[in-house]
Amino acid sequence: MDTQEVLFVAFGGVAVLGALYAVATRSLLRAIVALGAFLTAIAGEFYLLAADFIAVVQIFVYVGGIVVLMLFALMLSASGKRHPLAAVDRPALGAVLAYAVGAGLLWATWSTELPAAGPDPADALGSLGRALLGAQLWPFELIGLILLASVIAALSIVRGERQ
Amino acid sequence: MSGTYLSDVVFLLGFALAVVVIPVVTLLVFGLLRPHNPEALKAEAYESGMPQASIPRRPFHMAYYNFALVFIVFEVETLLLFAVAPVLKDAGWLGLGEVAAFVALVALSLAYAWRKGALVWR
Amino acid sequence: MMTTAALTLSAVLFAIGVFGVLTRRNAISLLVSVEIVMNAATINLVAFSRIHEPEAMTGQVFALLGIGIAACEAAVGLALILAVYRRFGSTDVDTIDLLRG
Amino acid sequence: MSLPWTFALGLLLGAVAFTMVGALTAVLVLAERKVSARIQMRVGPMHTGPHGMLQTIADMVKLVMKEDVRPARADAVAFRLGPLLVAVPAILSLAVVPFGAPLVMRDLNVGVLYFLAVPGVTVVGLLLAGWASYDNYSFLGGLRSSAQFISYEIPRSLAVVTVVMLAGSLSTVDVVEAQGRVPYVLLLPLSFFIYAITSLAEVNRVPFDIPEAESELVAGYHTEYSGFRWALFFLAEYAGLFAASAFGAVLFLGGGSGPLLPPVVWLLLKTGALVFVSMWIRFTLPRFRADQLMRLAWRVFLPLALVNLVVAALVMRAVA
Repeated sequence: MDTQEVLFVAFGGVAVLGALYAVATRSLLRAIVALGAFLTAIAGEFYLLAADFIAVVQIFVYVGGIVVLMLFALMLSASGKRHPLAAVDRPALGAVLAYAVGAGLLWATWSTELPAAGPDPADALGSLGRALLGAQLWPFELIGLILLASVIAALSIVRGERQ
Repeated sequence: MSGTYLSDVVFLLGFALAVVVIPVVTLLVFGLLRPHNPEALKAEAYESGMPQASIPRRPFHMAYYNFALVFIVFEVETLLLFAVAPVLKDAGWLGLGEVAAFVALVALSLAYAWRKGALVWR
Repeated sequence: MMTTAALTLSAVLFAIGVFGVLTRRNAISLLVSVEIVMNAATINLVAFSRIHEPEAMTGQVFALLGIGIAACEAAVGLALILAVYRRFGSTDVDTIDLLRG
Repeated sequence: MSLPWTFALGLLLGAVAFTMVGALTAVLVLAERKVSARIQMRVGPMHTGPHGMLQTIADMVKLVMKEDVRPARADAVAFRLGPLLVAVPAILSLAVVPFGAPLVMRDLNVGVLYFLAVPGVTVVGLLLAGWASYDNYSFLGGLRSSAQFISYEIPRSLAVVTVVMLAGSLSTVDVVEAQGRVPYVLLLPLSFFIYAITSLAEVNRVPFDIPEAESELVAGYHTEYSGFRWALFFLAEYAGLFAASAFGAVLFLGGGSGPLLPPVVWLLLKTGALVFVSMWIRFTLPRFRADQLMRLAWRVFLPLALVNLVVAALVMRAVA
C-alpha cells in the first residue's frame, strides 16, 4: 500500500468508528458530535479522491451548518433534560437487515470489474465551474430553485406552528 | 497544480496534529502542577452569587432557529457561487446571465424570508 | 485500488446508516443516520467522477448538489421535528400516531 | 518534497502558528490595555516590569497554574471539548496564509474557501461550551454567539466571492499575484468594507461583542471556564482577529507585495494596520443591541453584498 491508500484507510477507519458511535450511543449530544467527526473524516477522503472543493464544501455545509442546525434543534427540544437520550430499538432486527444490505453492496462492488481511475484534470476547479455553467447548467439552476422551495417550506412549518 | 492533493492532506494533518497536541499536552502537564481543591460551592453554576434560578434546559427563542435555518440555505447558495466565480471572467455574457438567474433565485429566497419576518429579532 | 476502497467504505457506511434508520426512534437520531447514508452516496459519486471522464467533473457536480440537497433536507426535516415537538412535547417518532385509528 | 518532510513541515509550521498566536496574544493584550488606557486617559498596567511590559507574561503563568473548576452538573466530555473546538479551527485557518519566506504556509487550490470554512467549526465549539456548562448565562451566551457568527458568515463570504471572481482562482497565492500593482481595495471598496465590518462581528469584537456583554450575560459562553481552558477561548479570539486581518491584507491589500521589504514583513505590517483599526474601533464605539445586530446582518449587509456581487460582475464583464 502506498501513502495515499494508508491515509485513505485511516480516514475510513475514523469515519466508520464515528458513524458506529453516532448510531449506537444513547446520548443525543454525543451522537451529533460523533457525526461531526465522521463528516470531517469523510472530508479527508474527498480530498484524497482529488475532490478538494467538495471536501471544503463538506466542512462548510455539514460541520459548520448541518451539525450546528442539529445542535440547535437538540437544544430547542431538550426542555428539562440534562442529557437528552435516545434509545436504540430492535437492534437485532436492524443489525440483520443492515448486514444484508451491506453484504449485498459489498458483493456488487467486489464482483464488478471497475475501470482504472483516469488522470485527475489539470484544472479541476475550472472544470467544475465550467461544468456548472455548461453541461450541468440545469442542475445548477434547479438547486437554486430547491433551496428557495426549502426556505419557503421550512419557514412555513416554523411560522405555522407559532400561531 | 494537480497531483498535490496527497501532500496537501499530509501537510494539513501535520499542522492539525501540532495545533491539537500543544494545548492538550499543556493542559495535561499543568494539570499535574496546578492546585485541585474541589468544593461543593465552587462547583455550583455561577449566577451572580444567587442559587441557580432556573435550569438552562428550556425552550428558547425560536428566532435563533430561524436564523440557523435561513443561514444554511444561503450558505449552500454562496458555495455554488464560489464554484462558478473563478471561471466567470471567461464565461461571456451567457455565463453572466446564467449566474444572474441563480442570484435572482437567491434574492427571491431572501425576499421571502424578509416578508415572512424571519430576519428580525423578536 | 482507490476506487474499490472508496466503494467498500461507502457500502459499510451505508449499512451503518441503514442500521441507524431502522433502530432509532428519536427523530434527530434518524436524521443523523440519514446524513450518514447521504455521505456514503456522496463518496460513490466522488469516486466515480475519477473513472468516468474526469475532465467532465459530472460526479463532483452531483456530489455538490447532493450536499446541497442534504442541507435542504436537514433544514426542512429539523423544522418539522421542532413543529412536532411543540405539538406533542416529544421528538420520539413513535408518539406521533394521530393518524392511527 | 517527499511526504515525510511535508508532514514534518506541517508539524513545524503548526507549532510555529500556535506559538505565534500565543506570543501575538500576549503582545496584543498588552497593546490593547495600553492603547485603551491612553484613549481613556489612564496609564494601564505599570507594576510588572518596566511600564508593565511583563504584565501579560505574569498573566500567562497565572492562567496555566490556575485551578481548573468544572461545574458539578456540567457534561464532562462536551465541557472539555468546547474550548478545543473553538481554539483549534481558529489557528488551523492560518495554514493557508501566504506569508512568504521563511513562513511558507500551504498553497491549497481552494485556500480562500478553506479559510472561510474552517473557522466555521468554531460555532460547534461555542454551542458545546455553552450547553455543557449547565449555566443560564453560558447557555444564552453560546446561543447568541453562534447565531451572530452564522449570520455574518454569509455576507462575508459573498464579499469574498467578488475577489475570487476578479482573481479567477481560489488559491491565496494566485489572489495576491492577480492583484499586481492595483490592490483590490481600490477595485472593490464595497467588498472590503463588508469584509472588514463582518469580520469584526465574526471574531466577536466591539461593537459586535453582544455575546459577551458583561452587563447582561456576565461572560457569555465562557462564564464557567477558568484557567487554561478559559485562556483557550481568549487565544481563539486573538487568533481569529489575526487571521481575519491577515486575510483582509491578502484579499484586498495586495498581501506581501510592496517595495524594498521582504513579503513577510509587508504582510505583517498590513495585518498590523488592520488589527490596530479594530482596536481603535473597540474603544471608540458603543455596543450594538442584539436585535440591531441581527437586523444589520440580514437586512443591510446581505442585500448589500448581493448587489455588490452583481454590480462587480457586470462591471468586470463590461471592462473585459
